Amino acid sequence: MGSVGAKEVPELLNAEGRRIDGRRLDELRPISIKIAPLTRADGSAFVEWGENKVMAAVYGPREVHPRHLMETDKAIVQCRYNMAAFSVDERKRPGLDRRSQEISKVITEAFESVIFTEEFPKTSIDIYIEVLQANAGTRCAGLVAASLALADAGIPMADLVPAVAVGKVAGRIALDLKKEEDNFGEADLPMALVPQSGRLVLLQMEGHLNRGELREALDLGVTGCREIYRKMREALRARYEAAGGAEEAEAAA
Amino acid sequence: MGSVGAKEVPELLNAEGRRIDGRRLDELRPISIKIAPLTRADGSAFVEWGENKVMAAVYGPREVHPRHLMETDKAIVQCRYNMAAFSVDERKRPGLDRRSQEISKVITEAFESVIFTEEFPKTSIDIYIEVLQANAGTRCAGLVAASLALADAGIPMADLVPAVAVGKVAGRIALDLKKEEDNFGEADLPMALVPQSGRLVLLQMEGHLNRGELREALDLGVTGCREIYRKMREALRARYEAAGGAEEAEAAA
Amino acid sequence: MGSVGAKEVPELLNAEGRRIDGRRLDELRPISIKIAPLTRADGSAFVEWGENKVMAAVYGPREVHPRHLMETDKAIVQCRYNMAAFSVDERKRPGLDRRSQEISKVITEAFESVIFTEEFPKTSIDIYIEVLQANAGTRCAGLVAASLALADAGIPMADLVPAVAVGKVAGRIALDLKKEEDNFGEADLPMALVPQSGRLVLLQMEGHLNRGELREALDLGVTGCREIYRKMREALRARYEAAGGAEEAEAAA
Amino acid sequence: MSEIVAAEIQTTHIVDLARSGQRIDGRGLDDWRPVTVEPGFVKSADGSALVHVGASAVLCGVKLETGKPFGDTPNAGVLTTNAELIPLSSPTFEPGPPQPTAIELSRVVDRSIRAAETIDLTKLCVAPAEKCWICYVDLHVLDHGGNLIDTAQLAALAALTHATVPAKRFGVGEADYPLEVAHFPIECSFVRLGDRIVVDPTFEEEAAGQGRITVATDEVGNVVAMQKGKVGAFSPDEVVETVERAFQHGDRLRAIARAA
Amino acid sequence: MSEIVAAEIQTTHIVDLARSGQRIDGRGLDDWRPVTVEPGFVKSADGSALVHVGASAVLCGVKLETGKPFGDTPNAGVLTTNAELIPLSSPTFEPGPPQPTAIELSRVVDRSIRAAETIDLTKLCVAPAEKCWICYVDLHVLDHGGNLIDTAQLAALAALTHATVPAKRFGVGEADYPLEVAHFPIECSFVRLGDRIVVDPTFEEEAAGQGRITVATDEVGNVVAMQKGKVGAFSPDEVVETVERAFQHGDRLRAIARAA
Amino acid sequence: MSEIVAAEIQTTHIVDLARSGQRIDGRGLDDWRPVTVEPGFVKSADGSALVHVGASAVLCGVKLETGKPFGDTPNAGVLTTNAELIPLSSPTFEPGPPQPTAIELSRVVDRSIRAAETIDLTKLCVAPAEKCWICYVDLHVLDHGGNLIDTAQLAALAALTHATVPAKRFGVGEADYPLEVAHFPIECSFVRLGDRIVVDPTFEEEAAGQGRITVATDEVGNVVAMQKGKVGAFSPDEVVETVERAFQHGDRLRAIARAA
Repeated sequence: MGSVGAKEVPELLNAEGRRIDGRRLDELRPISIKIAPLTRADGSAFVEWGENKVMAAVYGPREVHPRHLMETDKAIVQCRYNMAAFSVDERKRPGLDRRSQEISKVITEAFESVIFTEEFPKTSIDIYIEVLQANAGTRCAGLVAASLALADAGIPMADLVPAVAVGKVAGRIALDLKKEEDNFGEADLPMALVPQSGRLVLLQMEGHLNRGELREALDLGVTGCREIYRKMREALRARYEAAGGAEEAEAAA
Repeated sequence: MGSVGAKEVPELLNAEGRRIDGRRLDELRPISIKIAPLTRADGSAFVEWGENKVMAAVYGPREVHPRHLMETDKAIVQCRYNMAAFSVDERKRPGLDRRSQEISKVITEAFESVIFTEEFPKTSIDIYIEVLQANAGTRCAGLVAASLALADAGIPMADLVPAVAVGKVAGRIALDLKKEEDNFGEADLPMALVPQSGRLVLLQMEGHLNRGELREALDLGVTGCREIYRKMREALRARYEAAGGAEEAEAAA
Repeated sequence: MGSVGAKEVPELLNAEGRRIDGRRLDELRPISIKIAPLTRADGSAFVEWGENKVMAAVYGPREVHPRHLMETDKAIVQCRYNMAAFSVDERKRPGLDRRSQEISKVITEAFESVIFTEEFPKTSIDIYIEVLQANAGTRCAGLVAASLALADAGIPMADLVPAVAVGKVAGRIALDLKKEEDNFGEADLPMALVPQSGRLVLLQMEGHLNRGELREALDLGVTGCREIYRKMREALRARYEAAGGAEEAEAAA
Repeated sequence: MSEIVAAEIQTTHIVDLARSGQRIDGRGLDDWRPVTVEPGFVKSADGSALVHVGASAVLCGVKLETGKPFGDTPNAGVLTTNAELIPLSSPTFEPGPPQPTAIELSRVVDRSIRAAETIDLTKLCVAPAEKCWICYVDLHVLDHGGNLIDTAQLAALAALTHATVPAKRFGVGEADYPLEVAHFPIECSFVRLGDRIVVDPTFEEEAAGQGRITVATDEVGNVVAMQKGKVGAFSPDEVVETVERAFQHGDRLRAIARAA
Repeated sequence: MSEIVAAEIQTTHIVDLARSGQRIDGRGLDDWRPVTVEPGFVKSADGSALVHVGASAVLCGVKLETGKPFGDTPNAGVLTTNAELIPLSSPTFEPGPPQPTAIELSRVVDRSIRAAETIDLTKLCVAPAEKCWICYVDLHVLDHGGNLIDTAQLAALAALTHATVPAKRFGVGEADYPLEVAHFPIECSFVRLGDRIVVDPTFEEEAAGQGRITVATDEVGNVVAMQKGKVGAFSPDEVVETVERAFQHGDRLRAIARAA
Repeated sequence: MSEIVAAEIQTTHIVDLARSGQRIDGRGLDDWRPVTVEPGFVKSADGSALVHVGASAVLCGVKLETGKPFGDTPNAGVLTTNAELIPLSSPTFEPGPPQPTAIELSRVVDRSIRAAETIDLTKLCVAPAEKCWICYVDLHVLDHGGNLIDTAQLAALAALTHATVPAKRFGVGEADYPLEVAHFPIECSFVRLGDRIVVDPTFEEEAAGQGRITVATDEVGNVVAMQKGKVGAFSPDEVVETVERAFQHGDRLRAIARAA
């Protein structure tokens, strides 16, 4: 937002109300989900969302490492959000920078708000999110992937956690910003919803929104989250039907 | 090898088949060995090999540090290969770089292959190699020094571990490269031998060797290791005879 | 001292024997002390000394962290002297540099020499010194603040530990150097005294002093320390009278 | 009594109080603790402020140095915010590299300053692509009595508001001049205690809280930054409620920061 | 049953199988698992490839940037290889700085690429002693099912083979052009199981193995790199045997990497 | 017998001996152990010396490189001293970043060299504000038999005294030439054992000591550096006594260092 001294601003919204990639203001980018792409993790998911590619894996409940972080009355949740060096235009030095550490923290807290941690005292539930290709909205894509990986790992949770960013583009509130919109937009507001309670477990915002725009952004985000929630459940259902089908086929053989 | 854009190549092999320092292709640089030069270590050795000066010390079997590395059924072996800041032409920043960490790993694995670690469960055998002056072949000189320090410390091993590098110089396979030969040579192949079994516990290679050259290099290296093995045993014998003589003298006094 | 290539030397001592800020050679800069300015620490003190501003806090006796530092027969003392990034003219990168680590070490050892550590085995007494504004003599100001914070925390000690630096300015031994005097002076000798025993628990020196000057510097420093000692006891007395008064007032209410 | 049990009892007590509109220190649910701002506390800084909010104390020092602009913003200076949770300020802080809490603190403060365009960074450019001012905002937490984010943000704003550009010292001008501050964002944090949402939480209230939300507002009616933190959740209606309350507190605190 | 005992039983089983020419996944001793190569997997990289070898998966991304040549090689560009054993890919990997295993992985892959003169670094020089291309080869291990070295090396070779030099983006040319690849080294790893030496070991076979040996061969009959790893030993005759087998596997894998 | 008890018994024994003017190795209270200095031990350094003091051994290597002067000293070169307490030299040293003991060692040695103006740094200036010599003094402790400070300082002084400026190699002159050494400071350390103060303590005496004091003197009658270390205290009279003794030992050791 408002990058100082940045290049000429492209036309982000045309006369027909279409965005730079042809979407309407309330339209999501295409999302495709693959459950359990990895063999070693206890649960995993791969999400392609627009031009984002994000892999998530879950290990646990397992022994806490380092030991002194152990809690006697519940599991601890440790999420690590990391970007591959080649996931962005300018190569990123490997390792967690401050942005990644902050995102890791807010995602950890989002999941701690829904996982039934008290069922697994003295253990750790470790969530790893790897951004392989980035194009705005990676923390939301990471939350979605991690949420599915948790489900795949069989970790008991209050609900899945869909997430999406809402922003302000050419003066209008828009759903699910892509990179150019994020760079030249006027606000960015990523959020994650617990659909059953209707409450937000992640919420960040940067830019300029007046009271009315903020209300509009929250509402649009909730709607977007509910649409993503449907896609998430569909992907899990397809996975378990396929798995179930395979098992039936095996049983019949 | 083949350093890109490097300076003019010196004549590495003359018409009489002599190398830059007058050696034949199958000739080692001079080696001198001092057993137990250090007072604090449980075992130590100092090796001058051509223009290399390498000190090695062994501590252990002793308590494992950090604790979580402890193994209940055997001793762990931890080797740290380090170069002094002033050991090379261009001052090296203190601390282990990636090269030193890799060498530490392969030397550790070489010694784990010969030390009877199962005799000392829950302990650590710590090997420290310090390169004080470097002139090609330091990992082999370090292995030889460490092997002697282990013997001096009384650590039970299947055998001593002689080591040497073979290379390709001016198109010919040559034993024990010195710096100029290493810089402008066409291949480098350091190895460490267990003389009694005839097997290699360390082997690395970089450069270009065809099948025949590789076989020749392995054979020349084994021969070189056996010569070094003789020098190592000689040095230990001299040390214990001197020590024994001293003890007898004390006993007689 | 003798900064190589440094700018023109100001007149550090005038014809009347007055220093750059008007002080006599044996005169201290103004000192003001505030006991217990912090709420979370077990003890704290804030010292303004000339243009130095130093905050100290004490926690403990408390659990040792990290655990492996614990000693079974006494408390350990851990002092951390740190400079705020903005405390000096040229911004200092946050974190302990080598100078701060050395000062932390000598201050730790000074306090270990007076705290009755054997009364609190298996615990840690943690002393934190933060230099907020620096103008020569911060380690001494830090010692004074920390000593008062220890008293405020009720840690049993043999004595308070006043401290001051003596230096050599324009060829004369002078008490309590300020920045310009330290930069252009010929010697700097910080010290900390245990008034009851008359012994020094901190002593460092850098510069040029002959035998006679050294003796003179030690004597002047001891005199300075005794003056600071009076101010320290006064501040503590005022604090406890105020606290006592407040308590009496409360009791009467 | 184990620490866990003791913490649970305190949490229950704090939440019960909130249900009846009360707080452990006697404040109302929408009351701030006393706020004091001392600008110019540190002479070695180009701008500074010591801010107390109740038992919390944060010292902010601003330093300006010349340096090179970033490649992608050749016409702008650089603003960088750093927070240290030094172990002096709380029994729970440890020495070492910045932990996630310190990183979040510095980033959330930085976000409000940056998003509100508090400083027009193009005015910190000296020679495009060659030389610019680098403005360091260093937050030194001295006493952690809760709500460090707002305390630190207020200190940062006050320190910037009273800062001087050391043009003479760095040889890029005849005289030093005041740093120009274009906007005055104020951060305001809340925690959930049961069904109630309280402003300016103490250390104990933060520990008992089920979710924290921070809202930064500027002086012309914009929300410029938000951050939900800690374990817990807020409904969109609750978010809107905190925004309204943040606007009101913002006006009052802004006056304190600017007047100081 | 303790972990140590369980591991011993599995080791015995794997070694017994090998003695009779069999492996736990049904392969022959000299068979590779299925290999797939997906070049261009990551659009943000200048070259990339996702390689699966059985249950192992490594994603390699190549990025090129302009920079300054090293002082001792003023006429050459820079190639740098980095591997991250991110904890996503195996329960045994931990967050933090690269451990010896990750360092060995990156160095052994790098050695094969470098020694084979895969890229002629002098062609990456833009202006001698002034400007050159720096080619970053980043290896991101996604799934650790054994034999990471060969999987990663194949990913690196495929990513380089399909990489583009972003000359236009960096203003050193009119148009981007393909990175020139001069040689095609292939690494091939073996572990000893008792008296047998098996190729392309799984995770379990690596754990059971008594020594690993990796041989990199090029397309014109040279061995360009070798590395003996792990506890264990090989006779010179066994080394020569693995070299012969590596040449044969190399030809087949090279075709897969180049065709993809 | 616990380690603590064993250490206490040894301490008592050492202190009792000192009371009667004796030491565990038979020396008098003011005697040094045998000192040997081998200059030129390392050919890859521009200056070096291996120094033994009893069972202690420190190797110092000096390297000179060209670089840029510091902004505040444009007419001077740079001297930097670094000590590594590598775990080879003592069972009590661990791998990792320099610990306070190593930092104190390097700083105390550096202070004596610097304060005595051993090297006239202005003579290391090549072109003001542009180019100067950076002189690295690296201390490599090989065997820790006590009194490392004095052993290391002697090694540093001897290495500097025998160092060469590699002007030819760095293209700033026709020929290499000896580094000019202007002063010859010598550090001399003492520990308190009960009421007695002994010079050149062994490892065991340091452990038993109640305070250490180090005094650096130059060849023209100045004290140039002091450092009180470890838990313990000294009266001003005791300090003056150690200074006198340090002057005497200094003269003898200086001759050894220069002659070697």
